[in-house]
Amino acid sequence: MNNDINLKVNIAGLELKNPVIAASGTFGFGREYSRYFDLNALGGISVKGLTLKPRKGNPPPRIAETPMGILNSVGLQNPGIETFIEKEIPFLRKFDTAIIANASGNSLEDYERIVEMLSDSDIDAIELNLSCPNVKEGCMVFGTSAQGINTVVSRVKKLAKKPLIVKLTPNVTDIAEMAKAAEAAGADSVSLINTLLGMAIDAKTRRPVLGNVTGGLSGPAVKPVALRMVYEVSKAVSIPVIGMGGISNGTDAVEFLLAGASAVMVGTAGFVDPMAWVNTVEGIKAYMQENNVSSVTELIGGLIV
Amino acid sequence: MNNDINLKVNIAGLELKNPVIAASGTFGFGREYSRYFDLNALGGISVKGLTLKPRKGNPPPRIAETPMGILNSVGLQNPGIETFIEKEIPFLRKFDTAIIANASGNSLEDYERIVEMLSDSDIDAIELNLSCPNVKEGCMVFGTSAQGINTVVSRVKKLAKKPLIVKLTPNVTDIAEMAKAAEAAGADSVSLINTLLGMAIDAKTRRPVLGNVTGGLSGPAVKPVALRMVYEVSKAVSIPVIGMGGISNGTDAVEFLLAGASAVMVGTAGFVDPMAWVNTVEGIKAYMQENNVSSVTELIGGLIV
Amino acid sequence: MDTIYEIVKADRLNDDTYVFTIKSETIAKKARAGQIVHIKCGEETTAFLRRPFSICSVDKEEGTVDIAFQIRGKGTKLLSEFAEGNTIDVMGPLGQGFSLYPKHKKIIVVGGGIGIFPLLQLLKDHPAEHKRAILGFRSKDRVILEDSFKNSCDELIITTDDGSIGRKCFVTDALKEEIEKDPPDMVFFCGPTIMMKVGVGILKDYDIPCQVSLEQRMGCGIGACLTCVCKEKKDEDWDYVQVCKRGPVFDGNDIIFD
Amino acid sequence: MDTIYEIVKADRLNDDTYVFTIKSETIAKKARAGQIVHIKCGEETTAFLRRPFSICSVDKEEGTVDIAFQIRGKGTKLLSEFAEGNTIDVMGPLGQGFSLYPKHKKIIVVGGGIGIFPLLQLLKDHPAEHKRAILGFRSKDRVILEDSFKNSCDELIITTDDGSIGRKCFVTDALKEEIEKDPPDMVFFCGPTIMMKVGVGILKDYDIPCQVSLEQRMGCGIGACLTCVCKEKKDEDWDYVQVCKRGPVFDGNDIIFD
Ligand SMILES: Cc1cc2nc3c(=O)[nH]c(=O)nc-3n(C[C@H](O)[C@H](O)[C@H](O)COP(=O)(O)OP(=O)(O)OC[C@H]3O[C@@H](n4cnc5c(N)ncnc54)[C@H](O)[C@@H]3O)c2cc1C
Ligand SMILES: Cc1cc2nc3c(=O)[nH]c(=O)nc-3n(C[C@H](O)[C@H](O)[C@H](O)COP(=O)(O)OP(=O)(O)OC[C@H]3O[C@@H](n4cnc5c(N)ncnc54)[C@H](O)[C@@H]3O)c2cc1C
Ligand SMILES: Cc1cc2nc3c(=O)[nH]c(=O)nc-3n(C[C@H](O)[C@H](O)[C@H](O)COP(=O)(O)O)c2cc1C
Ligand SMILES: Cc1cc2nc3c(=O)[nH]c(=O)nc-3n(C[C@H](O)[C@H](O)[C@H](O)COP(=O)(O)O)c2cc1C
Ligand code: FES
Ligand code: FES
Repeated sequence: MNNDINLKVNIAGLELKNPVIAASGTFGFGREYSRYFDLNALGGISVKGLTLKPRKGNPPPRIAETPMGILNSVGLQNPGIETFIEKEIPFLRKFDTAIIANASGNSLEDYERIVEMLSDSDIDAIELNLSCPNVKEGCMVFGTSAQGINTVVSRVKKLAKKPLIVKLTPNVTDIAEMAKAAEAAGADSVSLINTLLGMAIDAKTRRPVLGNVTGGLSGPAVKPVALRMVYEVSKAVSIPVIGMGGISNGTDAVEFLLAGASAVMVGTAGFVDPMAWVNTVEGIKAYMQENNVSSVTELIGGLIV
Repeated sequence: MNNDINLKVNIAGLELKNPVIAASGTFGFGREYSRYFDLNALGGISVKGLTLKPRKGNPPPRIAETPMGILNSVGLQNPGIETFIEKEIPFLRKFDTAIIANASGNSLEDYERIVEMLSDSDIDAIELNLSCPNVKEGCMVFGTSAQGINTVVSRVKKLAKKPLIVKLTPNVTDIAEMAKAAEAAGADSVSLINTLLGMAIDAKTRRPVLGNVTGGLSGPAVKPVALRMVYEVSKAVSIPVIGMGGISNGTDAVEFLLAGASAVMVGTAGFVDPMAWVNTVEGIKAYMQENNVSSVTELIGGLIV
Repeated sequence: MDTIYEIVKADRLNDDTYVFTIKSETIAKKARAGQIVHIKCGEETTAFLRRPFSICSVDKEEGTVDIAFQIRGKGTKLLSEFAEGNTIDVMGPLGQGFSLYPKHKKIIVVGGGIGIFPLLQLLKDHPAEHKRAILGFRSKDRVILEDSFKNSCDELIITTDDGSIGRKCFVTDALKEEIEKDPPDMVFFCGPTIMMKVGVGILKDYDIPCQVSLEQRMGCGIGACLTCVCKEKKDEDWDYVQVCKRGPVFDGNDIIFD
Repeated sequence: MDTIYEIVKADRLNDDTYVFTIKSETIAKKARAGQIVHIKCGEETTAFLRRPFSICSVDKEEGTVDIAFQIRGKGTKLLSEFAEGNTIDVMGPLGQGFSLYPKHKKIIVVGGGIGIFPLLQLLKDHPAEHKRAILGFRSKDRVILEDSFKNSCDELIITTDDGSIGRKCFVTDALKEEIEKDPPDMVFFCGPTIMMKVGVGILKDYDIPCQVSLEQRMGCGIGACLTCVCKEKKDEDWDYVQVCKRGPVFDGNDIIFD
């Protein structure tokens, strides 16, 4: 391994040792995967989406396989913010990796309260989820209009004492407009994409595969859409962009960096290969070595158009 | 083959011998594929998107392979409406299959003029393309707002003397709202989905793969999104819905019918297998036989939720 | 963590059912009856997600585990194409196996279809004095692993849907009769949800405890993604818990079958 | 229409270049030098689109066509895994081949890398009295099909980037010298765009006609999807035309190379 390779990136004051972050909802609170690899290898971990109160989530089946992708309809099942602060932060803090708290609310007040609580807790950044397609209230309702985004982000920004990342939904007409609304309202960074709303049907039984009928599409199938949105957004805003959607290896990650992302998140690929997160870090390194890139920051936005 | 199987469907007065239509832009004007199979096997053919004047389209490369899908950035290259009427209709009329003229415009006046010309020509239906992601003016600009759709459709409806199908783009926040706008303005049917805007990057060269940078995603990868949109739209409107997006075989087609489509279009799958269109018809028949369905209309909207 | 192992034996039990013996000291050492493995059946491109399979038997000395499976769809079809000597990507053992209490002298295992597989190792491992197995199949030609089960229990009762062999009834009917004859201390179920639901109901009437091995569509297989949940009772309420991590085996009375 | 044929011979020319002989009366009967076939290299799941390949040689009597290819990416890698006796899904022959004019007594073919393949059958078929071939390779160990070409022309000039065999220069430099020595009536190009662009420029100076075989990413392969276009001059203007249908061979002077 070449020691001259510098993988460090900086997201609005949050320094990451490398640009690879575990995507929210695919990595739990890190415990399970800590048995598969050393969590120190990751730039950061975005934990399972949190809400103020514990949430049961949606009825199963909650996952369906689609061509080179999956649909999920978990619906933000989580133990609630208090349990997270009490039980999960102390575990995660044992590792030298950034803790990003992914948080959702059903109402403006929820968002404010959860951001306040997270601001007082021992985490490194807040990822505001305005984009979960699997819950009826809040969330995506705020995330699908510039005004909704502006309202939530302005309100919580006043209370946030940690870098504030706003996670955007791809289920919108103009993603750049959404990102600009987040930036204008004070977001320190935006992350995208969350899942594309989709559906699977079993022709034999004539029923939807998912208990919740529709679900969110992720995995390699969505990569072209994600890449385009990251490209559009990073041209539209000046805050750092975290890119995700179908990243499975170092080459995919490099494509997102070239498109303008300052860091990437990897989710679904880990279900296929629990080493996908680590392999993505290694793959970026390998690309940099082959192409004589000494700092990963040189790749960011490096697309030649 | 069981003769009791009835594949006929009716789209706003347009009777199709079976519910399988070749998707616009993937089938040219039918000439090329007529060497591969008998075009009489198809319910209909939606021809390459037409504009008033000939269009050159976008610079190559115009196609990229993605996980279980493709991106295209053809950009509506076509010989113009006059050549179509003169040279292509007479050829297509030799077959017993519905001719659907897919038409786009750069302006309201364009749309009006082309609908007028098509109304006076020997075709069976007009598919108004409000959804091409590969051209800068017109088209998707109209198609991404309910008001834009309403304006174009109301204006052309007054002039249309053929069933008017409005083709919707999936690159919107609320597809049902778009469909309702089309219905309210007088559309006889809606077809969806056109392609999802995406992008591919070659990490080695650090350049976009497509000459036009971005392109439209189609093929199996988009099927879950397409199916969800068809489901949402068919619940929202009472005009017939034509479903498409990633259909490769009879089972896929049946899923769209169950989700609420009255007919389906098949595009990208034909690049992989030129018999995909015919095989889809045969696959629907086989499903009906296995499941004792005597008329394909029984499947439409038959999803058990 | 390494997940690549060799298939040292690949047998076909009938036209669509296979048994693979996988060489893995690591898995064999830890494996307990009722636990599962999560297998990559093809390339990401052909079958994107892994598929879960129950551990059917374990040879701790040889350092091997067996899985048995039936072709159901894409993944299992691809899996059937693996041959002896091929390597395969297996995560495991995962989840919680059956609880084996020495105080239980008489047990009955009840399985249907592919649900019979995890019951074999259970029978081998359980210290009970009297073990009965009730296995349900569609018809005579679908019966598999008959000898293995016979050798691992005291009494094997086979039921078929068409009566072509054994008794023509549901496994739950046979279970009822067995209980009437001689009530067991614990019953273990694995099979279709409806069978387990009915079975658990019957046992409630007799006040006999039971364990069920559940199935649910899975993503990660290790508890991280929360896709594979079932309803577990909790105080007056219930929670969705991960079948892959907290199960697949649960106390039958803790589960709410919808 | 049937597109499934047998590979009756699968040869490897060097570490990453292969020649397949495909048995197809239908294709062989119609095939002309310069035409292409469109091949399914894997399953949809592994390499979604078909890949175009030039017909490298045709045996009308045996009813076979050869394609030669180099591993470049996913599709060609999968293709290389086919073996003798396997069946393969081939659409073809497609497009327009080279135009062979009996009045042309002296011709030169110029090829680089994988661009040499369609030139072989062209040399075999062309009625000219004197045929020269200029083929460019990276280095000595990359030289392939040398004998086949030698046997099909009067003079074979090899150039390499590193001078490890033949002359150390660009094919276009060699071409210039050959023209100076003895001007041909027609030149045929196939290879990298830049080579063809330079070549066409040179010929313009000498006022010698030429044909070029172009490459472009393809979808349908038969002219229906308009994805594979190049710029063809038309009156004062130009049009995008399908490489798969109107080409891949064009009059060099009709093409605008950007
Ligand atoms: C805890 C557990 C233990 C199992 N043990 C065995 C076993 O020992 N032997 C055996 O033959 N089968 C077993 N199964 C079922 C096996 O996982 C399914 O048969 C298999 O997933 C079907 O995959 P497929 O690709 O052939 O079907 P497809 O229909 O192509 O699968 C599509 C998707 O649905 C999922 N899926 C389909 N059916 C099931 C199901 N019944 N349960 C969970 N996911 C499903 C698949 O995993 C895949 O993600 C078990 C399942 C679970 C949950
Ligand atoms: C008219 C024509 C004739 C050809 N003849 C030959 C031949 O005789 N022998 C040979 O080895 N190769 C030939 N090629 C090139 C061959 O098609 C590419 O090498 C092949 O498509 C690369 O595929 P891949 O899957 O290995 O690469 P990948 O990079 O995995 O391909 C990804 C996608 O890009 C396309 N693509 C990549 N490179 C090219 C290219 N250079 N031209 C067109 N599409 C490309 C692929 O078809 C595929 O759709 C020809 C190409 C054309 C257009
Ligand atoms: C099972 C599952 C659960 C998810 N839960 C959350 C969540 O709680 N909060 C969130 O912001 N995103 C959630 N996501 C979205 C992912 O974080 C990510 O945006 C998306 O999956 C695209 O990345 P990928 O293709 O790498 O998975 C979830 C995704 C999956 C597959
Ligand atoms: C190469 C190509 C060209 C297309 N051109 C048009 C077009 O001219 N007009 C139009 O309405 N849709 C066009 N489409 C969209 C298709 O008609 C269809 O909506 C889309 O491809 C989804 O279906 P599929 O996945 O079956 O291809 C085009 C698609 C492709 C792949
Ligand atoms: S499969 Fe991920 S939690 Fe069970
Ligand atoms: S590849 Fe479709 S037109 Fe050439």
